[in-house]
Order: sequence, then structure tokens, then C-alpha cells
Amino acid sequence: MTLLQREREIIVRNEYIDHFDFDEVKEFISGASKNLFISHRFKNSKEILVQPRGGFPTYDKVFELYKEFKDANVDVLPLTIDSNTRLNDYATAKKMLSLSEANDTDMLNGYPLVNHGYRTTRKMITHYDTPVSLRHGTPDARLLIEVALASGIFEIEGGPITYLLPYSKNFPMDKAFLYWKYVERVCAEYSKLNEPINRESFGPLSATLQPPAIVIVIQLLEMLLSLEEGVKSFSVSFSQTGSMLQDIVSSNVIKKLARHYADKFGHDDATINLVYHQWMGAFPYNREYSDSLINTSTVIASMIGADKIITKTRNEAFGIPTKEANALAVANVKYTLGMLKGLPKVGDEEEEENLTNEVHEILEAVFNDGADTLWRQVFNSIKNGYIDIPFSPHIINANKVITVRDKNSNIRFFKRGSVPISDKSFAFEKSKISLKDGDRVVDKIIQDIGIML
Amino acid sequence: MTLLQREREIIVRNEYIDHFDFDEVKEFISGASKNLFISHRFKNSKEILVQPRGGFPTYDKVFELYKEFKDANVDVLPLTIDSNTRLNDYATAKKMLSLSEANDTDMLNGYPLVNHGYRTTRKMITHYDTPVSLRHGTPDARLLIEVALASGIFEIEGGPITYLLPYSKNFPMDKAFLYWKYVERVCAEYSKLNEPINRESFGPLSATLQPPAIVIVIQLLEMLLSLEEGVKSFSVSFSQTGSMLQDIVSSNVIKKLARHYADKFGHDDATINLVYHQWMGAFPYNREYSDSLINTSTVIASMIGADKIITKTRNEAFGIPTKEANALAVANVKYTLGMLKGLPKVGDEEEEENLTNEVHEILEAVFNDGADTLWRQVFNSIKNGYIDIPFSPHIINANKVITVRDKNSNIRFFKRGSVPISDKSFAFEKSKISLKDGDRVVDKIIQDIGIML
Amino acid sequence: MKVVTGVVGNDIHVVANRLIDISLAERGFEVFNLGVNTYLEEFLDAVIETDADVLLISSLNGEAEGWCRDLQILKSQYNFRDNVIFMIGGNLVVGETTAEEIVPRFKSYGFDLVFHQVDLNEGLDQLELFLKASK
Amino acid sequence: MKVVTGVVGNDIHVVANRLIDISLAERGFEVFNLGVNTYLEEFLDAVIETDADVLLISSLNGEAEGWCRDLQILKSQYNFRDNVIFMIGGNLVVGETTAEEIVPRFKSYGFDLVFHQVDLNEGLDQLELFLKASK
Ligand code: B12
Ligand code: B12
Repeated sequence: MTLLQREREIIVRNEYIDHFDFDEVKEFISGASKNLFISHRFKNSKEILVQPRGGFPTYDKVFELYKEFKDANVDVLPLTIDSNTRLNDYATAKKMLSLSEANDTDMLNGYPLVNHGYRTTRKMITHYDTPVSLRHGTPDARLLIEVALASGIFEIEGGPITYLLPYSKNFPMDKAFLYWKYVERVCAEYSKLNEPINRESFGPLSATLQPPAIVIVIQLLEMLLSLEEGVKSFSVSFSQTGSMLQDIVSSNVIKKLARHYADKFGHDDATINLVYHQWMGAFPYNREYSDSLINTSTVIASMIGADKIITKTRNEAFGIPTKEANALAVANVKYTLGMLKGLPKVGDEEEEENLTNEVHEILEAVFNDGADTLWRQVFNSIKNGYIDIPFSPHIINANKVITVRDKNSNIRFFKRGSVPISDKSFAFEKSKISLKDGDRVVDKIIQDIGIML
Repeated sequence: MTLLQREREIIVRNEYIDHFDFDEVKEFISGASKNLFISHRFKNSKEILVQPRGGFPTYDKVFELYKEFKDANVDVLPLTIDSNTRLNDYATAKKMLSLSEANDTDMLNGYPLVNHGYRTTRKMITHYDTPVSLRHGTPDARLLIEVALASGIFEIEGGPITYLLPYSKNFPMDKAFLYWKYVERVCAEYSKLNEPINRESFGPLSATLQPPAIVIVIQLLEMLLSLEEGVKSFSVSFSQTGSMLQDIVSSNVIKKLARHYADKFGHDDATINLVYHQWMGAFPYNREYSDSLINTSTVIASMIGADKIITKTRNEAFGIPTKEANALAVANVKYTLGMLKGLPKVGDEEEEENLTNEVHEILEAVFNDGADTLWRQVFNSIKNGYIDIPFSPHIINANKVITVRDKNSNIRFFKRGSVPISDKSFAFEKSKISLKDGDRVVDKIIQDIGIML
Repeated sequence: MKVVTGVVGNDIHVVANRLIDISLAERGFEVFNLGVNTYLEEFLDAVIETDADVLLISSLNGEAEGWCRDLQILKSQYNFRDNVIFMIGGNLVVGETTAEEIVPRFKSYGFDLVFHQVDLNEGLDQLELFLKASK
Repeated sequence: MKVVTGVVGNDIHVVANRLIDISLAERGFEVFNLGVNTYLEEFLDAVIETDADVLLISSLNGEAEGWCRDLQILKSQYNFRDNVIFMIGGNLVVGETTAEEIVPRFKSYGFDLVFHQVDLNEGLDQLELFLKASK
């Protein structure tokens, strides 16, 4: 038995789950319908796949949610996990699940997958015969992904950086790296049985004034950490920046560099896809405007040639959307995508060159770190502020980078902190910023956060 | 007294209007607020101006409509005229107006401007101190525009071709040309007093599978006919084609050629603006989809750098919108425009070259016609099918052109009829069309009309 | 079977009219298309002249009511043979009203078949069913 | 005036928290920001330790109710000096509920000022008014 397999046996020996039958799971995955694999859909579809967000405590409510989504012609179903499960607190999840079932109210903000178990969940997933994507935010997702994969969920979102810096205050970062290594390896193993399991990184991060250079660096690093463990299908992602031009530039650069670095590290056989998140920042308290915002980001997704788009709803500012509002958003997005065909190729040489330089500059510093493994180099780079995201709640984040928008809403470095972009790149960024005399940076930031309000 | 002035005196001596005081009107226009002139707004604003459609029978209802629009931050107010007035049937308009006033129901589908008169209407227009655009569809608009200009309406839509071919079954075309010559001259005269009066052509035509080459040819010809009479501010326009790429290509070509031909004909001092109409074809019976469609066309308007956008509403498929639905559309469009800044310049060389060639080819044939004046050359060109629009109800239209959409929704010539595009240009068009074996053209056309349903 | 069709009143919306023409022909009808901007009397004259079995009126711009509410009266003046079917469809009123409200109203004006915001193919299917039933 | 602030429960929405920190400081308050992911007991301890005049809690992810409904009980266990103001704001429940329903509920839990989906500046204006009034 390999070391990994021994660890897996221990992980699944958990009082909250029934006996975990690895052989049966292996057999299930080997024979599973191709339709469950998003990697298969990516290969055989030229259209942008549409995926909403969503999850409810009970099996029945998720089943209904999926029905609603299917009627709206969804391409990829989401399974959003509740926050107790995310923190490995299966006891509370169990209690809240029974309360939810008994009283017909939602006592959890997502689906407690571990408690439901793979035997039950698999029924639903094979019933709809549609790819499902696991949306969680769990630093230690080992048991969760075992159950997910056994259920037929063949896309796993997250990563040691992107599910940590925006989602946690003090979870130890080294543990996050090691637990995610486990996730990558299990995905890699199963990828040999049928179509590949797809891994997806979470590019939106804190969803607030994130500089594209940092986002792309993190995407590329999580990609490399994943491919390194044998994953063969990976999605990099980012969210609408607030500037159509910056989205286009980001897309062109991330597509080019993802392929470049994957090849450079010897992973020419891996497929890399691009996922675009509709606006992830503060939404207006106005459903009409929210619809307009969502539609605009759908148009941008088409223009940048994303492979998948993850949708929001008109209820975003108000609260978790009903299944109806959620499905409506999917239907509208599908409608708009349907009308956008044969779009022109767009770019901006100067901007793309600058962004490419910045990414190379930061990555060079990461790769030059003296540590012996890539994950330790990344770890050190975050610790010493080479990688530093605005508005992270995590104590390890340097918080020295300050970004503001230029007059065309592009996000620019105002302070670079310890991020090792060159003086030339930084000068380019600064040259775009026009703060008038007497303008306070904090007022500008508040205004820039609220750009869509 | 000039001949024109003599004609004007006769025109305004009409039993349905009070005494028309030319001197007072001249004085009013000379001293009118700059804010009433859209030509002035165009000069001093870099933003896309937003203009809805709308008009009701009574003064009070239009006053309220305007209030609603102003609250939604409108840039240009519309005044849509009822269909009796359009046909110079002021008697019926008068009767229906009194009925509307007495019973508080709308017995007219627009504002009977002639019956209301300029003294009354001017009050409303100066009250809002915002440019107003006259939307009618009147072949003989002589009296109408006298009253409009005297009221403070300083933009006049229409033209001898664009208000004829899509709007009439058998109004004599030569009369249309002569009546519109009057309109141009009056606009030109008044343009000397203050800011220029703006004239706008109606590019959407029948709003159904209109080939961009024909649309642009007609726009350029109406522009030249207008500038020829001394108009100094003119807007060419077209409506969303259904393909973002084709909109971009059309925009680039029309901007370039409008300037080119204006200069070539000696009108270097004239200002030419571009107006974009949101989708003018069949709307879905689904308000959500309609919102998505409207929003997408707003994004396109931004991308093509239109100077003004004319909006639709989510009620389009159902019936004439309420003032609330109409104002909501304006607010949403303004919201979306606000988020689109610094967009990339986009184009497609090959497509633009082809479209430019087609326009030149058709115009060359028009200008080579043996007639002595431009309007007669145009007249002949329509009669002999050089200019031929699909889905015109007018008996003079050749109806030999057939267009279908290619796989990216671009509108292409399938049959060119007598339109004098070169074999090379036509071959380019045909090469894009992919009708599968056994596909019937009529099924394709039905499908292509219903592209947004 | 002969059908007279066209768009009533000052309405110039021609697109549906062209499609109706084609669809009727395909379904085997002999079509007399008067086009847009046709007044009720012109329609009735054409029915007499062609000895048509069906009069199929379109209206899109909301004017239908004004132009058609006298159909009953005109019908009694003209001397139609039995079994002429009077049919109207399109967007029959200004603003928004439900079909439930509109259909009975237009039937009371003398129409046998009324279609408000209904697809033309559905309408033509119904026409054929109606023809079969009334044979 | 001393204010203790932070985001309650397992909530990691940090953006408003950063802005509140800045705005309070600008308004002349002495701020103790405990950041996101802070439990009610930690807040109350901090109020005691710093001898704060105001406790300003944020909650965005809908968890507020679960974490705050025992405030009344805890208040009676701690020995607060008079006039400590308890304030909460953000997006206080999961899903959608009206402020009319939420405000009284949270007041019954022991909060003096409750703001559901209210801009922070408006909330801070209200706080200052409240402070003036209770002087
Ligand atoms: C294209 C269009 C135009 C073009 C028309 C070009 C032309 N010559 O054909 C232009 C821009 C010139 C135009 C002008 C005007 N239009 Co217009 N136009 C439209 C639009 C956007 C699409 C119409 C269309 O071609 N549809 C495609 C065809 C295939 O479908 P259809 O006509 O809807 O018909 C379908 C059914 O109704 C049915 N059908 C039709 N006839 C029949 C008959 C039977 C028996 C059956 C069973 C079914 C049936 O079959 C068709 C396919 O399913 C509609 C709104 C919409 N529907 O989205 C407005 C609309 C019809 N127009 C409208 C109006 C008011 C006007 C104007 C008066 C201007 C104004 N004030 O806005 C002028 C009309 C001038 C006049 N004299 O009539 C209104 C009518 C209002 C109402 N009923 O309450 C509409 C609904 C827009 C609106 N919401 O305000 N228009
Ligand atoms: C950005 C964002 C994120 C980022 C957060 C990054 C970070 N670390 O900060 C990411 C993507 C990581 C994220 C994650 C999640 N999020 Co989130 N997120 C948002 C979003 C889009 C914007 C929040 C924001 O930054 N706004 C800008 C700041 C300045 O404004 P604000 O936070 O809204 O606060 C304003 C007021 O509330 C007020 N205010 C705040 N505190 C106080 C206090 C007082 C006293 C006063 C007077 C006023 C006040 O002042 C601010 C300015 O006006 C909102 C939706 C929205 N509002 O548009 C959802 C939202 C808050 N998230 C939500 C949820 C559920 C989650 C997740 C659980 C994932 C999920 N299931 O969807 C996780 C949370 C994990 C966790 N442990 O908490 C829900 C909450 C649901 C509810 N209340 O019913 C929302 C409403 C989205 C939704 N409709 O579902 N999220």
C-alpha cells in the first residue's frame, strides 16, 4: 500500500461517514458516464459553459434546485458546501441537518456533503447526469473531496492559496499546502480511470480591487502545484475587474502564460481552461442594475473567450438567492451567450506587455526563493510579501499593497509593498493613476470599491 | 421674400393652427437656451447621449413622461407624433385629442403636435431645458417641423428615403424628396441663428435583415441631400444587426465614409454624429430576455463609440410601454454606460474592406445616374433597384434582394437583385453563407428574423 | 381553398404578412395578399371578388379595434356566401391587455377566429382544425 | 470615545471592517479593531479590557443571529459600566427579511442600535446622534 493510500484509509475512517469502499468507488469512477466529467464537456464543446452557485442543507432541496437549473439549461451544476463542513465540524453540520429536515427551514448555508455521504449524493448526481462542481472554501478538504469524488463530483474548486487568503483569518498556511497536496494526488489518481478530474483555482480572491498581476501569479502557482502532482485538467480563473479592457488584457495574458508555464514545467499533456466569474464585488441594492451588471459581464465573458462563466443573481446584495432567482439568472446568461457569436479578437499590446512583465517579475522572485520545493517557495513568497493581496482577512498576508482605479476603472498598483515588480512596471502603473491634488487615497478606495453601486 | 419663405407662409396658413408668427419664432430661436440644442450637447459631451422613444396624446401626459425620464437622468427627450398627424390628417387628430382629454384615455398613439401648437408645446420644452428629438415618420412633414422648431425642438428625425420605404405603401417618392428638401432648408436657415439644428436619418429602415451596405448607402445619401441644403449638424444611424462584429464593422465604415463623403462634397464644416438604435427587430415575449437584449446592445453601443443611443423597453413585444417601464429602461442603460469606460478599439480589416467596397460600388452607380440633381439620381436608383431594402412595404421598392445570416449572425446578401455590388464583393458575401443541403431559404429567413426570440 | 390576407388600417408592419403569404401557400391555400395598409372594405371586396373561403387579417400596430369593430355591420351589407371564415391575428390593441379580454371582444365584432400575440403557425394550425371541423 | 469593533462569528468579509476602522478614526474615536472571525465573548472581553464606550459589531454573511442572540444573557454575566452602547450592522440574516422585522428582534437581544443593509456612514451618523442624545 502506498503512503498516500494509507493516509486515505485513515482519513475516511471517520465516525460521521459510513464504511468507505475504495474498490467500489474506483469501479464507479471507471465506469461513470462521460457526461459527469466537465473535462469531457470542455473537450467537446465550443460554447461557454454556464455554472451558477448554490447549495441547500437537505437532499430534497438540492434535488429541486438542480431541477430548476436544468430547466434553465444549465451546463454545470454547483454544489456549495455549508460552513461547518468547511471547518470540518461534522457534528454541528449533522445536528443542523436534522433540524433542517425536521423543520423544513435552512439551518445551514450549504450542503453538508460528508454527512449525506456518497451513496446518497451519488444518486442525485447520476440522476441529472450533468457535471457537478464542488464549491467549498475548505482548508482541509481531504475527507470532503473523497466523498465528493465518490459521489460523482468530478470538478474540485479551490487551492492552498485561493481558499486561504480570502477565506481564513489564521489557518496555518503550511498545513493548507500539505492538505491540498493530498487533494491533488487523489484527483490525479482518479484521473487515470476515466476522463480526467478537473481542478479549478479561485481567481476572485477577496473580490475587491485585486491587481491582475497578483491574481495571475497565484493562478499560475496553484496550477503548477496541481499539475506537479499529476492533475491533467486544470482551470485558471479570474473575476470581472470592473474594466472591460482589463478583463480582456487579463484573459489574453493568463491564457498565454498558463500554457507557457505548464509547458515549461513539463506538463504539455495537461489541458488548461479559463473560467470567468461575473462581478464578485459589492452589488447595487437594485435588482435592475444588478441584472444590467450581470448581463454586461456575460458579454465580457464572451468577448474574452472564457470556457466557463460562473453566474451571480439579481439578489446578490440582499441575501442568498432563491432557487427561482438563481435559475432565472442562468436562463438570462444562456440567452445572452446565445446571441453572441463570432466576436472579434481584442487586445491591447502595451497593457498586455506590462502585465506579462509584472507576472514574470513576481514569478521569477518566487522561483528564486531558496526553498527546496515549489510549495515552500510559494509559502515564503507570501510570508515575505512578494505575494500580497488587498483586503485579505488572513494574518499572514502582508497588507502593504494598495490599489486604486484609474480613470477607465482599471485596477492599478498605488503602493507595491514588497511585490517585486520592476520600477519600470510600477512606473507604468503609477502613470495611469490620476489623483487630483487634495484627493485622499482612502476616499478613492471607498469610491473604487463601490464602483458598481 | 424668397421663394422658400413664400412657401412657408402658405404652409403655416392652416385652419388647425393659430397665427404663426415667424418673427417671434426667429427671435425665440436666436435667444433659446443652448441646452435645447443637441448639437451643442454633442459638442460638449464625451458621453453617449441616451434617448428613449415616447409620446402621448395630451400635454399633461407628455409632461409627466418627461418628468419620469428626467428622474432617470435622460439626456435627450423624444417627442413621438401620432399617426394621424403623420398623414397630415389634423382633423382626426383634433377629434381624438379632445376625446383623450375628456375621457382620460389615449385615443392617439403619439402627440398631435400641430393641434397643440407651438405656443403651448414650447412651455413644456423650455421648462425641461433639455434637447428634444422629433420622431415622426411623416412623408410631408413641412407644417410639422415648422411647429416643432417653433416649439424649441431642435432635432428632426427622418428623411425622404428612410421615412418612406419602411413606412409607406404608396406615397409618391418624388413628393417625399421635395417635401424633405423644404425641411432641410428650414433647418439650415434656423441653424444660422444660434447653435445648429440637428438632422438625423433613420438607419433601422424595416428593422429586419437589412444589409449594412444598403443601410450605409442610404445614410450617406440622406446626409448629402441634407448638407447640400445647408444643414450643418447631421446624425447618421443604424440599428443593432444581431452580430456584434457586424455592428463594429458597420460603425467603423459609416464613420469613415460619412466624413469622407461630406468632405468630398464640400461640407467639411458640417458635424457628423453616429446614432445607434438598440435592437429594432422582433423582441422576445419575455421581459427578462428583453432586458438582456437591451443591455447587450448598450454594451455594443459603447464599444462602437456611438454618440447617441436610442433605447427600447422590456415591454417591446407586448405593446407601447408605460412611462415607468420606459424610464426604467433609460436608468438601466445609463447605469451600464457608466460602467463602460476606456474600451478597446476594435475592428476587422477584411470585413471593413468588403463593406467599404460595397458602399463605394453602390454609390458609384448612384452618382453615375444621368439625372441632373442628386435627389433625382437617388430616386432613379431606388426605382431601378440599385437601392433595394428587404421587407419594405412600399410598392416602389424592388424587393429582389434576399439576405440571410451567416453562422455568426452577420447579415449577408444571398440574392443581390439589381444592387450593383461587384462580383468580388458578392462572392465574399456568399462565401460566408452556409446553407446545408436541403435547407430551404425561407426557413432560414424565418429563423433569422426570430434570432432574438 | 382561397384566402384573402393583408394588414388592416394604416399599419405598415409587413414582416409577418410576408411570412403568412408563404406559409399559407405551403399549406396548399390559394393566397390573395393585399399587403399592408388595407382598409376593411377593400378586404371585403376582395373576398367577394375572389370568392374566398377565408379572410385572414393581420394587425400589429394596435389599430385593429378602430378598423374592425364595424365588421358585423359591413358583413350584413355585403352578401357573403355561407361558411366564409373571418380570422384576425397579431398584436390587436394598443398597450397591454390579456387575450382573455380581447378574444371575446373581437368575436363580438364578427370574427370566427381571433389570435392575440399568437404565433402564426399556431394560428394556421387552428385554422385548419376549424376548417376540418366545419366541413 | 473608545470603540471596539470587528466582524462576528465565522464571517470573513473584511472589506467593510477596514472601512469602518478608518471612518471611526476619522470621526475622532479611539478604535480597537478585532478584525473578522471574532466571537461574541471576545468582543465583550475587549470592551471590558479597553473600557470602551461603544461595541460596534459587523456581520455580513448572515450568521449574526446565531452568534448574537445570547448577548442579553452575557451582558448580565459581565459587569459593564453604564452607558456602553451596543451596536450591530451589516447584512444580518440569511436570505431576505425586512429591516422592520429584524431591528426589533436584534433590539430584544440587547442591541441599542441595529442597522440592516444600511450604509456605514449613515450608521455612524446615527451613532453620533445617539451619543449626543444620551449625554
Ligand atoms: C419591426 C417593427 C417595426 C418596423 C416595421 C417595418 C415594416 N415595415 O415592417 C418599423 C421600425 C418601421 C416600425 C414602425 C412602427 N411601429 Co413597430 N414594431 C416592430 C417590432 C419591433 C417587430 C415587428 C416584427 O416585424 N416582428 C416579426 C414578425 C414576424 O412578427 P409579428 O409582426 O410580431 O407577427 C407575429 C404574430 O403577431 C403573428 N401574427 C401576425 N399576424 C397574424 C395574423 C394571424 C391570423 C395570426 C394567427 C398570427 C399573426 O405571427 C407573427 C409570427 O409569430 C414590433 C415589436 C415586436 N413584436 O417585437 C413593433 C410594434 C409592432 N410597433 C409598434 C408601433 C406602435 C410602431 C409605430 C406606430 C411607431 C411607434 N409609435 O412606435 C410605427 C408604425 C407605423 C405604422 N403606420 O404602422 C408597436 C405596436 C403597439 C401595440 N400594438 O400596442 C410594437 C408592438 C412596438 C411597441 N411595443 O411599441 N415597427
Ligand atoms: C466580496 C464578497 C465576498 C468575498 C469576501 C472577501 C473578504 N474576505 O472580504 C468572498 C468571495 C471571499 C466571499 C465569500 C463568502 N460570501 Co460573500 N459576499 C461578498 C459581496 C459580493 C460584497 C461584500 C463587500 O465587500 N461589500 C463592500 C463593503 C464595503 O460593503 P458591505 O460588506 O456590504 O458592508 C456595507 C454595509 O453592510 C455596512 N456595514 C457593514 N457593517 C456594518 C456595521 C454597522 C454598525 C453599520 C451601521 C453598517 C455596516 O457598511 C458597508 C458599506 O455601506 C457580498 C454581496 C454584496 N453586498 O454585494 C457577498 C455576501 C455578503 N456573501 C455572502 C456569502 C453567503 C458568502 C459565503 C458564505 C459563500 C457563499 N455561500 O456564497 C462566503 C463566506 C465565507 C465566510 N466564512 O464568511 C452572502 C451573505 C448572505 C446573507 N447575508 O444572506 C452575500 C450577501 C452574497 C449573497 N447574496 O449570497 N464573499
